[in-house]
Amino acid sequence: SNSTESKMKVGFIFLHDENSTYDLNFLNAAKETCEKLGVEYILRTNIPEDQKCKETAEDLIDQGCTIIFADSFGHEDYLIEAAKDHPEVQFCHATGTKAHTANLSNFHNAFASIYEGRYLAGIAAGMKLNEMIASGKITADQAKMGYVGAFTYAEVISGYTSFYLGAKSVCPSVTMEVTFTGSWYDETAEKEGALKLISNGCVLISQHADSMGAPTACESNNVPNVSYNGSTIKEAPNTFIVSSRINWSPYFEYMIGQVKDGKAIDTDWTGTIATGSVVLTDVNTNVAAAGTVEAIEAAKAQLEAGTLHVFNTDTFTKDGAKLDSYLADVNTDADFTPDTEVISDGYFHESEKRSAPYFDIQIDGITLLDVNFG
Amino acid sequence: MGEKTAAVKMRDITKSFGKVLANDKVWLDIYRGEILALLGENGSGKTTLMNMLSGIYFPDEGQIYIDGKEVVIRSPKDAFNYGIGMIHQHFKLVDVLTAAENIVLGLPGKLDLKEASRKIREICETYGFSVDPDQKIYTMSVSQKQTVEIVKVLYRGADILILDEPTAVLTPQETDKLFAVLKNMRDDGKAIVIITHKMHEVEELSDRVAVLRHGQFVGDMLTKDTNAQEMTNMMVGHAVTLNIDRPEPKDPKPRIEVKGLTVRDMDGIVKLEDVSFTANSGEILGIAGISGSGQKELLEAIAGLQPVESGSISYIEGDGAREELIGKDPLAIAALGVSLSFVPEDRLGMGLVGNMDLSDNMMLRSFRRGRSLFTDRKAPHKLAENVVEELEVSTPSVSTPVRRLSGGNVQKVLVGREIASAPTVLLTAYAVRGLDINSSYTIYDLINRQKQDGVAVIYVGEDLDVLLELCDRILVLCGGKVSGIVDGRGAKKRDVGMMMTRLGGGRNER
Amino acid sequence: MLDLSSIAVFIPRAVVQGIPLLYGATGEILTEKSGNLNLGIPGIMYVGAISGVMGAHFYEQSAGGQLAALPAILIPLLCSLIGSGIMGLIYCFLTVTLRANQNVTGLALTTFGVGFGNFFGASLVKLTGSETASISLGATSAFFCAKLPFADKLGWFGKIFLSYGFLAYLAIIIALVAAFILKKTRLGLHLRAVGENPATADAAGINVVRYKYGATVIGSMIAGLGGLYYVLDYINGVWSNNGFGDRGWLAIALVIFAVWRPNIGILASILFGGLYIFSSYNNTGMDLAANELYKMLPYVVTIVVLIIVSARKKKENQPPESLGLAYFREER
Amino acid sequence: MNGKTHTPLIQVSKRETLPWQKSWLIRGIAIVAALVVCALITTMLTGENPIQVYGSMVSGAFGTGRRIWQLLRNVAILLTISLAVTPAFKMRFWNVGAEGQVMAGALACTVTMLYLGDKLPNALLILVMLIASVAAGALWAFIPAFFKAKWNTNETLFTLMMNYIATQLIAFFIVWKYPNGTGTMGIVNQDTRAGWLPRLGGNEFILIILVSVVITALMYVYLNYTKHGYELSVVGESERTARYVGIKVGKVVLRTLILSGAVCGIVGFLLVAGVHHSISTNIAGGQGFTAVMVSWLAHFNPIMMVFSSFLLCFLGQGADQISTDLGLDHAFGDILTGVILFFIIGSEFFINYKIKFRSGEERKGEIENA
Ligand SMILES: Nc1ncnc2c1ncn2[C@@H]1O[C@H](COP(=O)(O)OP(=O)(O)OP(=O)(O)O)[C@@H](O)[C@H]1O
Ligand SMILES: Nc1ncnc2c1ncn2[C@@H]1O[C@H](COP(=O)(O)OP(=O)(O)OP(=O)(O)O)[C@@H](O)[C@H]1O
Ligand SMILES: [Mg+2]
Ligand SMILES: [Mg+2]
Repeated sequence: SNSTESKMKVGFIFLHDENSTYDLNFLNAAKETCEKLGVEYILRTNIPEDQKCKETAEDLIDQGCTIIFADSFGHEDYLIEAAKDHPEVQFCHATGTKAHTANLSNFHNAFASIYEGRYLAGIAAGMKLNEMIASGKITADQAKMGYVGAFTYAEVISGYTSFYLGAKSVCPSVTMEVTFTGSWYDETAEKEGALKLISNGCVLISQHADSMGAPTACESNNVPNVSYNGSTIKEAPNTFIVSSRINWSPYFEYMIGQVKDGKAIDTDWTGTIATGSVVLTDVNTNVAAAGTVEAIEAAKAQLEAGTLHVFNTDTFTKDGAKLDSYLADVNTDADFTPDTEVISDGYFHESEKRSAPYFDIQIDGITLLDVNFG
Repeated sequence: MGEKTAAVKMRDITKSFGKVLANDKVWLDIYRGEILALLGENGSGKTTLMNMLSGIYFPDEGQIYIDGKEVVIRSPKDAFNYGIGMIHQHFKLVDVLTAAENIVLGLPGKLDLKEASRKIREICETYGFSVDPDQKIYTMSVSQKQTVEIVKVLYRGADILILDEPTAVLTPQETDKLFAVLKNMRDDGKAIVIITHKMHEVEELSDRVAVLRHGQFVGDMLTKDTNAQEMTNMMVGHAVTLNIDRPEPKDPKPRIEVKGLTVRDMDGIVKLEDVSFTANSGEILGIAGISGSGQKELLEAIAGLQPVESGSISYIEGDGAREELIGKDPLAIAALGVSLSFVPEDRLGMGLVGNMDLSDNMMLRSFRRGRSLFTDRKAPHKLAENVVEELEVSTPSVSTPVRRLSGGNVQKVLVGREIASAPTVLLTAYAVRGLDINSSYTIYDLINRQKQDGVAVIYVGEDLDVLLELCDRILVLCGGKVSGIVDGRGAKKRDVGMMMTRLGGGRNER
Repeated sequence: MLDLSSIAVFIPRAVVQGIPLLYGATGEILTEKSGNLNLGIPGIMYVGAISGVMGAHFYEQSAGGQLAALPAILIPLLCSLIGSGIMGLIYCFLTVTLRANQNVTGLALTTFGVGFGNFFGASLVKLTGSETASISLGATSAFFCAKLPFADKLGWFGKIFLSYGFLAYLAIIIALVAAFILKKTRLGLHLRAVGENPATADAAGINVVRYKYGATVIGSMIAGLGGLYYVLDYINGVWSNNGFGDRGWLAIALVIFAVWRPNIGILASILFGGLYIFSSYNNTGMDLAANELYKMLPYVVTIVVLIIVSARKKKENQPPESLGLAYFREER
Repeated sequence: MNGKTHTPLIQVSKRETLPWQKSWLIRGIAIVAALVVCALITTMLTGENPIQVYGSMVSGAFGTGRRIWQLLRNVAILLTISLAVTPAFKMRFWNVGAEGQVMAGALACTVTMLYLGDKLPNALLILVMLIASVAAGALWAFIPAFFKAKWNTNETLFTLMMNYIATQLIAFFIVWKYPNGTGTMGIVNQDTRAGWLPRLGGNEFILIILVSVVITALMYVYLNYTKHGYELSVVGESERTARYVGIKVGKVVLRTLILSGAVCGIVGFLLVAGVHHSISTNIAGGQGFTAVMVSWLAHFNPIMMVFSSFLLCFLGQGADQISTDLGLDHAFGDILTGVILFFIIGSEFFINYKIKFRSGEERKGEIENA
């Protein structure tokens, strides 16, 4: 395997290019890791979630790539098709849900426990709310946050719920409204969604969608904002508090390392705060409440130590009751049939049964504006 | 008239369009204080020559002198600055604008339509024209449009005035008024060029005639020294005879019977009211009337193109069987076995497709023939070649788009096609409008031949002399009503003229 | 959704959403009045935006944080006008001087313009090394977003009428002026004549080429301002690639909707702007899928209006007669 | 006016039709000139070696057997959409709704594939899918055509709006079917492959290419040699003339648009059953608009469209490779495409018109005369 080692080539498939915050995060990690490890790589950007994905994977194989990585959820099926046809190549896919049921030894999923990052960011939000309450700007009852989400997808639900729980851990009276845009990237819908939330009385906004719509809406209305996927301090210097994101370098290092060493890649790999996969940007101390950095550090230490669980069933209720048991849809099927018990030891085991999130419980305190959840 | 100065001298003017040499080293002098009639067959290059003076075309070669000084006319604006004004053969009017807006178009200064309207009314009053300054062009009849064109040049004023077939669509009364104006202008020392195919107009109006043939200048002479026959011979290049035959109808039988026909247009205005008549086979029925009296609606109603409010139109076959035509479109009429040909007034707008070549235009009538999914292109091609040869259509080839042909030649293509389909009824609207005199006689001949073959011909015309010479009977329309039907032989021009303007002015034959 | 306070929230959003469309539509109306069907408007709006962004960026760099109001407004404005003006010139050179087909030229111009915008956008993003794939011109944008002084004090009135940046008012003024010029002035009469029947206009001594160039280039510049408004006002100075979306196409569609009248264009744009974001403000409380159906609203309403308008035919409501056709004096 | 104006320096006049060799020579020169200008732009904007850029483009399109097949398949799809819009264009019906018609066809295809996938034998399923796609595409074109025929409703705007409605229908369908998904459909019948088009000789591209060849030939014949083709040209040129000769204009409009939509429906079918086995709002990928350009560039001639769609696909696929190989932004390819198109469009002028430069001497003579 010495000869292959020097020639090893990794092919990356991205949904968009550097101009998408989401893809930029992957792109930077891919370049950085490959250069650090001294492997060759090819980056293919703007690959839609259709047959082009499979054809690109095969083109990359034609160019000599032995690992193919794709970054978007919708790439998964096409990557699986390619994996079936090319058993000698390793296929790694971020955010996907099917590896553990696909029965393909060369197809793998990866994700990170980003809900932990969101939880920490939620703490920063809660402290900001506390500051506002203390200064008399709002009453405790008015501590309402707004959240602009893309889809009613488990990853988004897991994200806003952990964010909410983070805030609630420091500001017990907090409530939250969520609006959905039906798109991962829609500048206008995100901006208008955020503005709607603001006009509904939300005093702090966060989002899980990729454009600058929500941050700029916040900036122009002077409403604090917790961002995602990277710092928006340049776009919103007066309102940006903090942002969480996934760092993909650890996974890329792992994935390349395993192939180099001739070892199998995990079917599901979940990065954590401990692996350096979940990171927070610098806190914007001009906007954040005093003590935010310290509070985040403290909670982070607890998360790493395993003494704190984000989805601790003591911290939330559903329809007024505590949950003791929950069947989640872990094994993907067309009808979203719940299939796996995920609550035990007093907490919801997120991202443990597979790498992609499956927390999809509608908890109390969060109002969904655009959907009748069920 | 004193000593004449050449207002315009054109020297060695040459202009070609692709393979067509439209003007070939033409010399022409235009004098002040004189009306020059520019004559020539269709396609001989009259319009082209004048368009170079008015800045529409730029000559390939040659010089133009105005008042002795060589000039270059690059655009209509240049021409305007040299005092040249032109009334074009095809209307240069913007449909959605009003008459006043069209008239002031292109002039400098602040837009003051009130003032413009006042001036227009003044001009109309002075010269006896009638134009409503606020009327939109698209609501106007052709003669109204032509009047607007005339008022436009009067409004703008011009030293050198060119009129390209201005009378083709005017009523005799309007023509008289125009001529009076032109004569006045001549007496004021203006230079005037008029293009017309009507010999009596040339004789009545012009001081001098110049003749073009196949793009070349063949000569000029004083009008008083020449006559229609000589001019025609010069245009054509050989001797021609200028009589219209009128053979006796052979065995005329009713073919089309119209009863109580009433038609309204889209705005609900009555266009035809209770019109009744019979058209016989082997006979030419002329329709006279000032333009816009319902001629168009009448023909279109028979052809199945005009919705009818009430009345009936029966087609009577040789054996006496009747078919009702109302409520049927052209296809349904053809399906009855009725062979109906129609030469409409607006040929490029209705009868032909400007962007298609001659043979594809021939196909318009015949393409449906046969049950095959595919078109037969050989027969139309052959037909096109026949029409070109028989009617002497001047065109580079049968694969030239008809849009490129001169006005008269377009008309020949249309008439040629319609007659070729061996009709039993032939409807023609202004069949010789814009045709040179030689071609006109060719068309009269063709129509007469149709008549002799037993076709029922309905001939809408504007030239009373021709109607009286050609038709067996003449139906006179006035404001959508029949004011009388007279016998072509022996009818008086004056009487018919009266009936055109006054209901029931003549003997009623009904 | 229907109470007064939410209307006071919604209407300004509809207006803001309508302004880029209004710029595009007014620009395209002027252009079409000259007989040029410029399908390059979507591209031109991108170029108008990115040119302004580049101007603003380099001014912000050179001014080092101390922006003066006048240059901070004028530099992006001028850059935008120049950028989109050049696009208009390219279009005119090809379609008027070289008599190329207008449809193809326009579509190619859109490909080029969107590419141009995104390429330079991406280059600037790289240059600024942003973490979020965007360029932020907050300082410049502050001047463009500045509301009228009393906007916040006058309640709903202030919100509905006074809460916009100056480019929004400019859009409405330009539309009104354009309507006036088209209807009442000789310039407008000549322009309409050129678009209806260039041969007639030409014979009347109107310089057809000059009018076509003039209307198209000015129209392009106006349309370009729509892109500038979007970036520097609506989205607070944050350029992201493709952020403008396909508003350019909607602007072209609005021209027909507004039956070629800029004054009707004002209302049509605002209506369309409102429908465009209706789904964002309309809390369905139903399946998320229903939202996707609400997003159809602007298009369905457009079609319905279109059908109603067409059912009552009116010659004045038709496109300029020569729209889309190249003019050559010697052609017949 | 003072004195004499000068002869224009450049004088333009209409040309007779050029022999085809000459006109292709002019187009060739235009492309070369475009490449030179693009090279300049490239060096100016990016500092890259233009030769390398062009090398990349060629390699992106022809670099491997797979790329060539993909290129041909992409040409086939774009060409078929272009063929679909052409009869409408010849009829002067500005159908900019091919995008939506393809989407409607694709959606119908997906729905049948999804719901009948386990209920019908494969051959029958594919047939039903094809019928559904054709019907949906035709319906999507029929709606604007109906109002055009009835009230002369502006079809450009109508068809454009129908695109957006089709997009939203797809978005609706996906979210409705997968309420907790991410707005993507995923491969349909991935395990059973029910409703997937067969691979001819193991090659997944040939079938689609063959279909487009057949449609090209049929469309060429339809437009040029059939009565229908003739009728629609007449309607396009002059509605009044069409009525005059008894052509039922409304019927021709409906018939032609149903044909347009049906062919678009076939493309939707090919895209779903033969390529993606899934649907997204982006399934037509803007090709409905590119097709407008293809059709016009080829002057509505189906055979010429083979070349123009090839050119545009080549430029597109080449641009992808530039961004991969040289790290240039994807949009750079669009700039080059735009510039190349400008030159090609502009070159038509030199094919249609003759330009005469007045020689310097002639002008000098004039000035002295003046
Ligand atoms: N713009 C043009 N393009 C092509 N050919 C033209 C053009 N103008 C004129 N021709 C051709 O030049 C010749 C002369 O046309 P012109 O219109 O000058 O004839 P004319 O003498 O005015 O005929 P008519 O009496 O029928 O009006 C014709 O063969 C015509 O087809
Ligand atoms: N933008 C325009 N483009 C072309 N023509 C126009 C335009 N605006 C007005 N017109 C012309 O002016 C005529 C009258 O226009 P409009 O329908 O606005 O009339 P109006 O009721 O008098 O308007 P207003 O109420 O503003 O005075 C129209 O029929 C049209 O020909
Ligand atoms: Mg003439
Ligand atoms: Mg004539």
